[in-house]
Amino acid sequence: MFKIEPDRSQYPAHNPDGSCDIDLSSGKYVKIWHGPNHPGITGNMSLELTICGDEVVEGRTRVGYLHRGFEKLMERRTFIQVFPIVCRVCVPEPDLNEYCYAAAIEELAGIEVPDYANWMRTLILEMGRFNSYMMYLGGQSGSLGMGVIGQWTTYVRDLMLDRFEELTGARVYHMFILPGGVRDVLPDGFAARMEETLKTAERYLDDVDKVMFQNAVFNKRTRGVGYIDPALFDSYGVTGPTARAGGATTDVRRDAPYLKYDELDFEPVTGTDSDIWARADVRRRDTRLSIDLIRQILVKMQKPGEYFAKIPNVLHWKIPYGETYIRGESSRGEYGYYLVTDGTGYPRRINVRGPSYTHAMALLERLIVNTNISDVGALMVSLHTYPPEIER
Amino acid sequence: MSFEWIQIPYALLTLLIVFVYGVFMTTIIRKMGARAGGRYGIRLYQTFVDLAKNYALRSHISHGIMFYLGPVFRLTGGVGLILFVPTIYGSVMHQNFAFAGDLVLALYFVFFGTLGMALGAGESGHPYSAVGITRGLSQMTAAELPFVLAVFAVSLQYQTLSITEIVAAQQGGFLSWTLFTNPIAVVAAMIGFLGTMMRSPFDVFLAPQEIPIGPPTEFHSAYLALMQTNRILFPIAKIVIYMNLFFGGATNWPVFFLKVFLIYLVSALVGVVFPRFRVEQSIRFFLIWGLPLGILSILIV
Amino acid sequence: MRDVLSPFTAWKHLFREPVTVLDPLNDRPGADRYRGFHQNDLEKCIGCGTCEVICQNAAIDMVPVSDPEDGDSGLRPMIDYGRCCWCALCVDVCMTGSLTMSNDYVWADANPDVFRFTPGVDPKPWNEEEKGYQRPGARVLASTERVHMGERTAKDRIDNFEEIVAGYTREEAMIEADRCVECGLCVATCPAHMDIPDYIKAIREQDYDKGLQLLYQTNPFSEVCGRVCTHNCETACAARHDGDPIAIRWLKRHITDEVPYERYVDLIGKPEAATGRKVAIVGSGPAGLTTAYDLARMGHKVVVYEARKSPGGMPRYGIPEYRLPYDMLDRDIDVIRAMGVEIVCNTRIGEDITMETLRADNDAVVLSIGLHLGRSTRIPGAESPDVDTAVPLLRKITDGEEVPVPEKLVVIGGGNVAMDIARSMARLQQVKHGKVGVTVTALESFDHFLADADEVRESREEGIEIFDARGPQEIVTFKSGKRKGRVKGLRTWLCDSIFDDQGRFNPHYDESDELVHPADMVIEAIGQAADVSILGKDLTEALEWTRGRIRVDVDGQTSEPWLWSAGDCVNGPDVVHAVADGHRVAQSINAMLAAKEEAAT
Amino acid sequence: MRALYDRLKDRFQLGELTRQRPDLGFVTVGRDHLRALLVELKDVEGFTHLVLFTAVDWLEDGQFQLTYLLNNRATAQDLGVRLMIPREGASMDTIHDLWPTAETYQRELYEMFGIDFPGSPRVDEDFILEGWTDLPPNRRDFDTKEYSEATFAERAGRESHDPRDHMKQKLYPDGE
Repeated sequence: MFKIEPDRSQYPAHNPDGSCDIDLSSGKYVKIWHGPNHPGITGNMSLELTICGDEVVEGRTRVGYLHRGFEKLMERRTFIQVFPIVCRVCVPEPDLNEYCYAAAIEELAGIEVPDYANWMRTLILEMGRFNSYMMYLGGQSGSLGMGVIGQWTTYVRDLMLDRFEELTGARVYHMFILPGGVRDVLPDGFAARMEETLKTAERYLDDVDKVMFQNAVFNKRTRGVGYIDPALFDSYGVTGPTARAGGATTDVRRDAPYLKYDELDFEPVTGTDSDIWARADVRRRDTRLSIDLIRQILVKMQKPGEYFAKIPNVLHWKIPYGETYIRGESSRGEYGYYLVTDGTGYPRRINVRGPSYTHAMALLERLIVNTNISDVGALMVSLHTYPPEIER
Repeated sequence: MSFEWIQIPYALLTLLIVFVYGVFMTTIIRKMGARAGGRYGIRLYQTFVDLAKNYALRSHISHGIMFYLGPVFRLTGGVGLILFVPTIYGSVMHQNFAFAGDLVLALYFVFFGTLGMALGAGESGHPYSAVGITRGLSQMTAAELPFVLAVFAVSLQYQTLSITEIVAAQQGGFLSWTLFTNPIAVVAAMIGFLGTMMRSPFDVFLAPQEIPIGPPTEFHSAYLALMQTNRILFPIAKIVIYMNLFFGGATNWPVFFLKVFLIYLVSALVGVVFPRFRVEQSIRFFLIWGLPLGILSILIV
Repeated sequence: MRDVLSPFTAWKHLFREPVTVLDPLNDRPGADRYRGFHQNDLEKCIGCGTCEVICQNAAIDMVPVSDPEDGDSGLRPMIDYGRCCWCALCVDVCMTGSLTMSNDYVWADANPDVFRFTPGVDPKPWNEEEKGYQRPGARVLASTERVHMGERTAKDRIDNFEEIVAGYTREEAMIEADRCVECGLCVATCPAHMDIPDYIKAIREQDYDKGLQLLYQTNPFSEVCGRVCTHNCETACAARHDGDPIAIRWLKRHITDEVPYERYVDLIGKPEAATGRKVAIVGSGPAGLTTAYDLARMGHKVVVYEARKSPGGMPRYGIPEYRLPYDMLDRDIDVIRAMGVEIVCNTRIGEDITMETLRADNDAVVLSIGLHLGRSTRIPGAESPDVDTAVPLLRKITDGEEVPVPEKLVVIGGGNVAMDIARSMARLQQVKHGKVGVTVTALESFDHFLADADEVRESREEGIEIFDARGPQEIVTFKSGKRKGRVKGLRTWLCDSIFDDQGRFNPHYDESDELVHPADMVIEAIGQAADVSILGKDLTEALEWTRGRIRVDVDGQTSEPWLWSAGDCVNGPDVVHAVADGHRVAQSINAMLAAKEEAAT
Repeated sequence: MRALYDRLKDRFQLGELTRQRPDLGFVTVGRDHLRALLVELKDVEGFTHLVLFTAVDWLEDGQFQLTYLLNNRATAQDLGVRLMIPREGASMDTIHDLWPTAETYQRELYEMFGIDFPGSPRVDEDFILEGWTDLPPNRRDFDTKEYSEATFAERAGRESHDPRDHMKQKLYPDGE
């Protein structure tokens, strides 16, 4: 009833390359900047939107607000000096960077990492994934004006940060996964405190289910909105929960198990609708999966053992020529480090493959056309993008 | 009804009481929202501090006369509403400037501020303001419909356009409140109420995550403070009308405080736990749920 | 309908205790492992600057805090918290474990300059904080274990004088060289100030030519020092605080092993053009030959006079061949000869040629005669024919002369010379009798032993008995019979302290703890003296003396303007010290000659 | 991986296969065969997922290495296709019609390495560096340290000492 379809007849036609010629002086269109200083944007990026009425005619992702030239910086640093930098490519889930970088170095230098360190790394990656999802759930509901979820998830995330803090000595950038292993063993009583945190998290997630996912208005705003055709997944490099929400079963943890994932019991979480709701739902269930995995890991981890392999003196560590690519499953999708070494003490090239790179650029620019500007925030949050991955 | 000069200081006193109460209630409602999110929330005096700070600030940025007058109009709407609505039934001091046809004037004041705001914000030339105003006005109109219909129903029911008389008719036990004598009108009115309280799910015209801040985007310093003042006063004024029309009014301050708080609470209870509708979704909501109920209530009467 | 009502369940949080922290500045200490502001234990810190090197963001400056001393540069890290990224690599790499991080992380100040301070020096509330990040376990970013040096087993080596130490292979040397952090603290401690970090780096880069050039810039006795140097550098090595020091001496030897000997002279380069000045040097030990090498490279004509058959001094006549093969010494000497130094052997000053002649024929004379006279304990029985001192005995062994090899002998002394003679005699015993019967009695306890730990260990492996803290009291001789006057044994008392309260040498004995070590022969190895009789009466009287040694200034010049003295005879026994002396004297002479040249023109 | 290589080797004149891991290989191809190879890999061999596309600057050899990393989801295998192009006037054929997302990669390569992709949408539009006039910054010959020293001021009053030189200065200032 009262279905209002916008009149799109007066929109400009798209050119073959996706652009369209917009005559701003015609007065039909308004160009607005969605970001970078904008609560509906995840991080420092912006969308340059051309709107006609309430609808987006053309959207362009603009990045460059925080470009720190990480990849270039890494080329100037020795292999160990790169280690503190990599985590800074992604704030909410920095650990995967540390893992991918360390694993790439270890592969090219031929270092065997102790078993215990691998368990520890798996644990940390799942904790990081959990944190990232917590941030996402708050952001997704917040993008639609429901702040209370964000406050809960921030609290739960904070509890997990407490666990991170006691384990790694830092809250945000943990810098715990060194090339060669990890920095330390679990502190005493960690498993018990973690269980407590997980229980609290589950209680809050139950609340989130009731308040966010069983919410008439939330459903109304997200069901059928932001649909991504699964046929586009490979063309646009769509991976991770975003792809799984469209029925794809791509999960690096299952497809190409790294660390200890082949010893853990889990199935990738998938959805069917490929809309904002499905993506939120997949991530919500993936959060529960992470909780389950953390429990499994803590049970399966053996008693503290060797946690650091013998590595050469890091001050003049040279790695012979080689190139490799290490991938891992981040909370946003496939994350990877492409490392090229040339026999010197410095990397020749490090390229970070962040899922946001493909999601937030070409894909988002395509999805955003003909959406209502009210949905732009929710849509972009639903892709779960972190701008630093675009502009390393 | 004769005019007495003494009514002016009395009315100002009313205004002061309502303002202070409004400040605290704003604070308390915010604290409740914070509690729901697991936070302590702001300190009790924080709203005063914010206001004082903003009033102290001056700006060099100008967007023209109308830009400055916008907040003034907005505040006038709030103050005017208070002044022409009897706050405490039966109290000479807090009768304000109530007169026989004040209901119509009140309805006008409810809309007056929004219009003034629209003019002022439009003058700022910011696209977000423009988008916000378009949305705000269309949604406000849609939200007013069930409310106005409910008011008609009530005035038909009591056969008067004087708020005081409507309140008088509701005296004598809570069962004589409109809430119980004409529940459908109250439901319709409450739907409209939610739509005008600038809270989720009907706050898309402010929508920080979508079109940052909406109409007030360009407002700052003392202008912002004026608008904040209005945002404190205006809901109370509106609630006073609702209280008088539907919930039996108030015969003394404690009852007033309690009733206003409870009615305010309705919007907060809903606002905290729901995300917001898109503008056309909310208009559709008012048209589908509010409008028929409003018409129904008139028909019943 | 459920979807409309369900969200209201959020309100159940309304009356729950909020979860936020009311006073985050005070109520929330960091976790036990938190990486907060740095702490530095100034006593432990040696100012090696490794933290500065590893800091990826150049947040650390090394600033002077105290005076430098051996193994401590006196510098301490100052941290710029505007750049610190709290990665704690500096803590992980810290060579001593002095640098740690407290769990204090809250500190606000309006002045940005206060966020740059020297931990441990500037008073901060967290300086005493126990909690925080400490490197767990051992240092992991650089290896703490020295690469094992291959050596021949006691069984293989006891019946011959072949070199014991195998030397590193390239792989081993690479691993050992990799451990170096290039702090350079060792350079100051090395008497010759060799460019240790640089030549170790040359090994890492497999650039042995460069390594050799670096060695010979500061030490013409690199072959010798690569084997028998006292390696003071290793006591200053930053790595020793948390693991084994770098095997600097073995790495030096490794470079000389790796470069083909034919290339030495080419790599070192030609001397400068001849100046026509002449210098005579008395004694062809490390001090004399280093002086000769330097002066020759500066273009001066140098003649070295040596009393014995072969040049080399103490390294040849004092150090047994199993530690330093003579052809290695010859290689060093041949390099020196290749620089144009003339070495005249079998020429004893005072007999074959006098000091006066040397003085007359040369622009300067250097006296580097070493310490070739053995000292005696002068305890009762020391005059027995079966009592000898170590140095002359070692010399005889080198020259292949006959020495008495009894089945049982005692060595008095705990220094390296004692070990040398004990082990040399043990080898001779093994050859002659098929078994070892050597006892060493040292005045010092093992805690303060003078000889290298390696020497002690190897001696024991070879079957030598070592008694510590024994003060020799009497050499017991047969009082009658066929062997009257011959040695029967050595009587010792336990020595409970060597120095008195003023720090003077004044051993105190516990007479109740007496031992008699049976022996057919006693060798005294308690010190050496210089043979100054060659100077002649006039010169001896003319020179100034201090405690039995010729007094020299910092440049090695004696009170006579034409005479310099260097090496053991002025500074006590130490090869690398002698080399350093040689450099100093050569510099001084060169300066004098240059001044002379200038005055002449 | 080996079987795949053998199938394609002669048709596309592939260079040696570097097997970094059982599931990751790198292979070099000539410019003429690149597009055909990518199409074959994508449409026939199941390498449908363009994992990443980037460049490596071999300044000393005067060449850029372009790396197209493709993933076969079904077999969980990765193949990195390497292509060397001269640094001077670097230019390469666009592949945005095979993978639309390559448009972004090509914009970045244009900006960061100065590699042109004629025909790629908005390839010359600013990507990250608005108003950048210096060398493309990811080229090896762009010196970030030099740039930052020329552009930004150091914090005043910072001075460090090398332990070795400091000790030399204090303990034996005259040299040997």
